[in-house]
Amino acid sequence: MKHSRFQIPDSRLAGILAACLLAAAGCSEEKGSGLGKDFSYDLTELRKVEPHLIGYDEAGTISVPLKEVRGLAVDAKDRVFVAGDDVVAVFDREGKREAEIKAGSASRCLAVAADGTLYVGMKDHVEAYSLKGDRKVVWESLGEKALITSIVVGEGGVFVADAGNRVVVRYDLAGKQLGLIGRKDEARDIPGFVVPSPHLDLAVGRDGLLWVVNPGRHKLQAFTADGDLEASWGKASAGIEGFSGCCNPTDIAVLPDGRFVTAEKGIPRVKVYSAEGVFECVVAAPDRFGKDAVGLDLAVDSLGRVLVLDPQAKKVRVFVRRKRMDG
Amino acid sequence: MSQTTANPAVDPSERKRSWLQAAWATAVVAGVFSVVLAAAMVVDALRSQAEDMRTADRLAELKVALRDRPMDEGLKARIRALDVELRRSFFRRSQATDTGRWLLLAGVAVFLISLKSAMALRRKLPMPKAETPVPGLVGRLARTSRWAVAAVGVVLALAAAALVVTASSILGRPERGEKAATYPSDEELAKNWPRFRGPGGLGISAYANVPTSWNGKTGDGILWKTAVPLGAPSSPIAWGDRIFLTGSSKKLLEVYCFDAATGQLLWQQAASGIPGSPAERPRTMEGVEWAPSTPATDGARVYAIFSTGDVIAHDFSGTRVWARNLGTPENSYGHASSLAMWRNLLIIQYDQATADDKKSKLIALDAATGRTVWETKRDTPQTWATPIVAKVSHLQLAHSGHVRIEDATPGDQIIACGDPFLCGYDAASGKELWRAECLGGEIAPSPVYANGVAYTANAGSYATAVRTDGSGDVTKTHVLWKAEDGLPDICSPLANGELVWALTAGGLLTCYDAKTGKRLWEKDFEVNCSSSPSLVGDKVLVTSEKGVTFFVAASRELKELGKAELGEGCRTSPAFLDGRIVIRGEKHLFCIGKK
Amino acid sequence: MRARSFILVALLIAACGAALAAEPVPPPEFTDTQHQVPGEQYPQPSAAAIQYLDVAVLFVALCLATFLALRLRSRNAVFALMVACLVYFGFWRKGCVCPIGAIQNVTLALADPHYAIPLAVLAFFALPLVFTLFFGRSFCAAVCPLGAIQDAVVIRPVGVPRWLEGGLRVLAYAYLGGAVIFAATAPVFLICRYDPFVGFFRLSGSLGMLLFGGGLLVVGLVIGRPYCRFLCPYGVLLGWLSRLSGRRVTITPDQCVRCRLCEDACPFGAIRKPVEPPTPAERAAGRRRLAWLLGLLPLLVVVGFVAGGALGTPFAKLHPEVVQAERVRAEELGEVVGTTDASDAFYESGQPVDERYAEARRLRSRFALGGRLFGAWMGLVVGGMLIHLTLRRRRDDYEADRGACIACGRCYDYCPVELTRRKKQAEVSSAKNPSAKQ
Amino acid sequence: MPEDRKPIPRREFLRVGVRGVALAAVVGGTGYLATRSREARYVWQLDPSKCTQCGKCATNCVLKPSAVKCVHAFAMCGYCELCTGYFEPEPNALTTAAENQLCPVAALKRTFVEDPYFEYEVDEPLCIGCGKCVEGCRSFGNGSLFLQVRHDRCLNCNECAIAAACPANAFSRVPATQGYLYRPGYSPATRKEG
Repeated sequence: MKHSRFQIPDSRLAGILAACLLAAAGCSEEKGSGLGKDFSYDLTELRKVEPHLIGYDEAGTISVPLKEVRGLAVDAKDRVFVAGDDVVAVFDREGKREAEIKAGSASRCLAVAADGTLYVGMKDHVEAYSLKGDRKVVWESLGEKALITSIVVGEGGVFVADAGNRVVVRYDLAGKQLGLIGRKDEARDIPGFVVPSPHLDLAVGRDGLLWVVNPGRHKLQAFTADGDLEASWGKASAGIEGFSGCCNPTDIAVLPDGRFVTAEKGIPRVKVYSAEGVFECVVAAPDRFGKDAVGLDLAVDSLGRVLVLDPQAKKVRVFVRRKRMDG
Repeated sequence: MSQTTANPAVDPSERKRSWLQAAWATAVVAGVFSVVLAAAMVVDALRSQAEDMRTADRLAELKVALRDRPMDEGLKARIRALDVELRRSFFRRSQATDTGRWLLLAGVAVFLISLKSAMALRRKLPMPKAETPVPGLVGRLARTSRWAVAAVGVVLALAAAALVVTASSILGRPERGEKAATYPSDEELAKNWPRFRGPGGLGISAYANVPTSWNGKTGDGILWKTAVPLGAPSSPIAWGDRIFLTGSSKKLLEVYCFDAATGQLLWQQAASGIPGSPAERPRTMEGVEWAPSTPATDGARVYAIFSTGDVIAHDFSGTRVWARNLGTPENSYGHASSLAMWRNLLIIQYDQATADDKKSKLIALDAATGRTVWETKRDTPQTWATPIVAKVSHLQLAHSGHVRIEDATPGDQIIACGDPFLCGYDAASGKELWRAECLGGEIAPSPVYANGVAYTANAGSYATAVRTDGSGDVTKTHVLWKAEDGLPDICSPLANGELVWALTAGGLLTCYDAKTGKRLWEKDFEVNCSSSPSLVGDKVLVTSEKGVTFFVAASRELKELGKAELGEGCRTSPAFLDGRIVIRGEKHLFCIGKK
Repeated sequence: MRARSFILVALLIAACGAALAAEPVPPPEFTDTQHQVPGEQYPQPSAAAIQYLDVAVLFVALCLATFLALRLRSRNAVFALMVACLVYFGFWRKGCVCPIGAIQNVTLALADPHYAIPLAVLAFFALPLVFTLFFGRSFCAAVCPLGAIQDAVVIRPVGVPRWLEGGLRVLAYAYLGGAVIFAATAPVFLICRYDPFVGFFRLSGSLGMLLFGGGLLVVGLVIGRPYCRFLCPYGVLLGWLSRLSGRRVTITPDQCVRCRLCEDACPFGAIRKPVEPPTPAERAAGRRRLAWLLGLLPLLVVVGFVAGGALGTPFAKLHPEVVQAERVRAEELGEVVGTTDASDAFYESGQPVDERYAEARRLRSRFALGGRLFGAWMGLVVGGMLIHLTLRRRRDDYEADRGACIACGRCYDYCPVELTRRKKQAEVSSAKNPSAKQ
Repeated sequence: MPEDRKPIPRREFLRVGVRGVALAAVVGGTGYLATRSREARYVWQLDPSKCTQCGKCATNCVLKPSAVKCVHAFAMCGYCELCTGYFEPEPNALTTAAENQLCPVAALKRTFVEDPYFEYEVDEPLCIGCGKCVEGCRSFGNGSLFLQVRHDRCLNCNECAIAAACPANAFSRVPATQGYLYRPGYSPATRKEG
C-alpha cells in the first residue's frame, strides 16, 4: 500500500514530462491533418514537366530594382521596359539600366508605339510619355470599376484591356476613344470576356489581328479592329497541352513567326503554341518560379527571345531557344 | 436508483441493509455498463476511423484511375457509391459517439452516486484505539518529512537533468570545445594530388621523375587504362593508392574510386536523395554536363560538388559521410568551380547570377560534418574559377599587420578570382583581407601563387601580379605589373616564382617574367587546349584537346622538348604522382609510367 | 522537390502577399438574371455578458460556500453546492476559463504589456484569493469544478502518510513555477495544455489528456483530491492566503475535548493532532538544524539559478517558432529528409533563414533566463519547506491545518461537541415554533 | 481560539498585518491590470494570409467537427465555371458528380447563375475545415475561399489547441469586436454593395 502510494505521484510526474516531450515532438514532426489523401490538395504531380518538352534555356535575368513590378514591354530596338511602383524602368537589350521614367501614379502595364511614344496604363486611365520621360497627355478615366491590365499598339490604334469592365477599349494614337471590343453580343456571336481574376492580356498577331485572352473560357480570341470575332482557340486542362485551373492563361505574347507564348498561374508555366494553337514546347517549367508566381507578363524581342516578368523575384527572365530539344 | 419500499414494521438496521444491497447492486450494474460502453466506444472509434481512412485512400486512387479512363461509367458509379458510403459512416459515427458520451457520463454518475451512498450507509462511528504517547514521535515525523521533501526535490532535479540531456539544439550556436579537427600535414599533401591542379592548386608536381614519352595508341608507357562509366570534364585527384573522379549523365551524378596500382574501379557512388536537391537539373553548357568540378580529398574522405549544388562526402570505402545541397546555383553555363581545402575546411567558391543579386559567396564547410563554418559574401557575378590556398609567410604579413599570434600558421590565405576583383581571404575566418581590381569578363582561369605574389590572367582584362600582403583595396598599391598578351580564357596560368605562363584556348603559350611582367617568349601550338598547363621539375606540360602533350623547358627562353600522344581527347588536367601521371581522356582514365 | 520551389519562394521577400494583395476584379454583373452578389455571415462570439454572468455566479457561489461551510456548518449543503458548481462551471461552461488557468493570463498580462487581460478573467483570478484571505479555501470546497469532480469520486479514502504529503507538495510548487515561467516567456499555457479534467467537461479530448485525467480520478477513489493537493498551482496560492485567513473552519465550535473521533475524518489529511512542546534537548537540536538550514537556503537558490540555465534548450522546445527554426536548420544541414508543415510554412513565409535563427536563439536565451528563475524558485521552495518542517509549534487541540484545509466540512459530523451543539440548536428552534413538530 | 493562550495577541496581530499586506497586493495588482484591460474579451482567429492549409484545423480543435470552417467571400469570387475550389484539378466533367468534386464532405454547393457564371456556397454544418478547397481556390483563383474560426462554435479555450499545433503561427487572440481576419485586398465592407 505504502509503496504503491509512493508510485502514483512519480508516475504522474513522469507522465507530465513525457507529455511535454510528446507535445514538443508532436507539433514539429507530423505532417498534415492525418485525415488521409482525400483531404489534402496536391499539385506536385501536375507541376512536373517532362524534361524533353522544355525547348528553352534561361539565358539570363534582368534584376529590376523596384518594390513591385507589374508590366513588361519590349520596343523595336529590343529595349526592355518594366512598369512597377510608380515608374517605368528602361533597360537595353543586354539588361543594362538605361533610364527611369517617372509616372503619375502606380503603373501597371505599358506599350511602346513605333514613333517611340510610351503608353502607360494606370488603374483606370492611360498616360502617354515620350522616351525622354516627359508626360505628353493623360487620357480620360474609364470609371472607378476600371482595372487596366494590358495595352498594345496595332494598325487599328491603341488597344487597352479593362479587366474591371471586362472589355477592350480601342483608341487612336491621340487617345480618342474609337470603340469597345469583346462586349457580350449574341448578334455578332461574341461570348464576352470572363475575367475572374485581374488578368486580361492583349497581343497583336502577325496577321494584324488583335488577340485577347479570355481566361474564364481558357481561350485566346482574335478580333478585328472594329470588333468582329475572327478566330479562337484553347482548351482547359491541367495537362501540359491545355490551360490549367479556373482562368488561364494570364498573359500572352506573339513570336516573330506568329506562334504564341502563354503564361499561366496556379501551375506557373510558360509554353509555346503554334499559330494554329497546337502545343509545341515549354519555355519555363513551374520550378523556375515560386509556388505562388502570378502575373508572369510576357514579351518577345526581335531575336525571338522570350522575356518573362517574375513579379516575386522582381526580375525579367530571358529565355532563348535550345539548340537541341533534348538538351 | 432502484427503490425498496420500506414498511415501518422493519427495524432500521434491516432497512439499512436492504438499502445497502440496492446501492451495491446499482453500483455494480452501472459500473459494468460504463466499462462495457467505454470499451465499445473506443473499439468502434478506432475501427471505423481506420476503415474510413482506407476508403478515403481507395476513393483517391479511383479518382486517379478515372483520369486515365475518363469514359469509364462503371468507375464513376463506384466512386459515387464510395463517396456516399464514406460520408454516411462519417455522420453515423459522429452521432454515435455523441450519444455514447452522454450515456457514459450518466452511467458513471449513477455508479458514483450509488457507490458513495453505499459507503455512507456502511460508515460506522470511528473507534480510535487507545493512544500511547510515543516520545519524540513528532520529531521523527518531521525528520522523515524533510527527507521526503529532499527526495522529491532530487527526483525533480534528476528529471530536469534527463530533459537537459535528451534535448539538444542544432541552431548554430558557436561550437565551443569541439575536439580538435584532424587534417593532413603539408608534407602529406605535397606527396599526393589532393585537388584540382594538385597541392595548393598551383599545377606544380612535387616529383621531377615523371615520364616524358608515352603513346596511348600503341600502349607503351601506359601502366593501365580503365573506362570511366560516365564522362565529365572533371580532373582526377589521387591520395595514396586511391584515385577519385566524378561523372554525370542526365540521370546520375557519380563519384568513382580507382585503385592507383591497377586502375581497377573500386567503388562508384551516386549522389542521390540529397534533401533540397533540385527536382530538375539546372541548365549547363553542352559537353560539360553536371560534373565539371574536380573533387578534393584530405586522405580521410573524398568530397565532390556537382552543378546541382549538391556537395557529398564519402570515406575511402565509399560510404557516404554527409551530403547537402547548397541551393541550386544560378549559373548560365552551370557551376564549374572545383573544391579547395584548407586544413579541415572544404572551401567552395559559389559565385552565381549577377553581382547585384548578391548571391555569390565563398563557403567553408567542416569537412567532417558538412556544417557551414564560415561564409563570406562576394560582390561578383557568376564565375567558373577555383580558389587556391596560399601559405603567406609571417614576414610578409608583418608589414600589413595581419599576424594573429594565436594562429598556428597565420596568414594562410584563400585567393579567389572574381569580376572585377582578385580577393585574398583569411583562411581561418573567411574575412576578406585584400582585393585588387584587375579582372573582367567571364572568369574561368584560376589564380596561382608564388613567393607572396598572386598571379591571375583572363581574356578581356590582363595578366596581373598582385602582392598578397596588402589590406583593403590594393589596386593602387600592391599590383606589381599588368600585361596584355596571350590572355587565357579557360586554362589557368602557371607560376614558379621566376616565370609565369599563360595558355589560351587556341594553344598559344606565353611566358612572362614574374618580376616585371615582361613577355619573354610565346609559342603557338595551334591546337585547342582546355587542360591547364602544369610544371614538372624543369618542364612545362601542355595537353591539347586532341590528347597531345607538349613539353617545354621552364626557362627564360623557349625550348621545346617533344611531345607524347594519349590517343584520346582530353579536356582535363593531369595528376602527377611519384613517377606516374594520371590523366583522364574522353572515355578512359590513363595511368602513365614505367612498368 | 516541393521544398525546392519553396526555398525559391523564401528568397522572394513577402512577394506572395503582394501578389494576393492585387485588388480583385469586381464580381461580374449578372445582366440577364440581375442576380445579387450575396453577403456572407460572420457570427459574432457570444456577448461578453455571459462572462460577467460567470463572474456573478462565481461571486454568489463563493458567498454561499463560505456561508454553508462556516456558518451553517453543513457538509450536505456544501456538497450540494459543489455538485451545482460542477454542473455549471464544469459541464455547462466547459471548465474554461477557471481561476487556475487565470494565473497564466495574469502572468502574461504582467509580462507582455500588449496583452490586455479581459476583466472577467482578472475577476476569476482575484475573487477566490480575496475570499480565501478572509474565510479560508471555501472556493476549493464547493466552487472549483476541478476540485468538485475529484471530490465527487472520493469513495474510500486512505490517508497519505504525513511525511509523504509534505514531500509531494513540492510538485505543486514546481507546477506553479513552470506555468508562470512558460506563460511569461512564450505564451504557452501549460496549465491549460495539461488540464486533466477539461476533457471530461467537454466530453472530448486528446487521448493523453483523457488518460492523465482518468488516472487522476482512479487514484482519487482512494486518495482524496490528488490534483488539488499535489499539483494544483492555484492551490499553492490559496494555501498561503488561507494561512492568513481570519475566519475559517474549526472542527469544534468551542472547546475541543480531545476525543480523537475526528482523527481520520479528513480524506485530505488536513487535521492536525495536538503537539507536545519540545523537550529542551529537542529545542536545542532544532535550533542547530534551523541554523544550518537557513544557511543552506541561499545556497540552494544560487545552485538552482546557475544550473537552471541549462533548461533553456529543453524549455524552448515547447515554443513552436523554435521548433520550426530547429527543423529548418536540420533540413538545411541535410540531417533530416523531407519537410514538415512547420518548415513548409516557413519557406512559404519568405522570411530569411538567418532572421528566424536569430529569433529562435533570442527566444532560447529568454527561456534560459526562465530556466534560471525556475531553478532558483525550486531551490527556494525546497529550502523553505525544509525550514518550515524544522519549526515546531505547540498545539493543544485537534484542528484543521490552516493551509491544507479546504473547508469541505466533513469533519463536523465527527465532533461530539458539534453534534451536541446541533441538538441544542434543534431544540431551541423547535421550542421557538412548536408548529415545526407534528 | 484557545489553542494558543499566551501568544495570541502577537501572532494574531502579525497575521492581521500580513493579511492587510496580502490584500493590498492582490487588490492593487488586480486594479493595476484592470486599468490596462481595455477589451471586454479576446477570441482566437487565424490569419488567412499566413495560413498554409496544412489541414490541422480539422483535427486539432477540441470540437468535432472543428470550430474552424471555410468561409466564402462572394465579393472576391470570380463565379468561375471551372472553380478549382470546387472541382478536382483535372475534373472528369464540370458536373456536381462525386468524382468531380474536390470537397471530401461535399460541403460546397454549386448553383448556376447565368452563362457562364456559377455561385458557390459553403454548407457550414457539413464543412470540417480541412482547407482542401481553400488551397484549390488560392492556387488558381482569387482566394475567395478561406478558413476562419466560427465564433458561434468556438469555445474560446484559454489556450487554443489548434493554435498550439498551427505550423504557420497563424493563430492569435483578437478583440472580440473584430473577430474575423480577411484576405488581403478584401474587407467585408466591399460585400455590402453586393
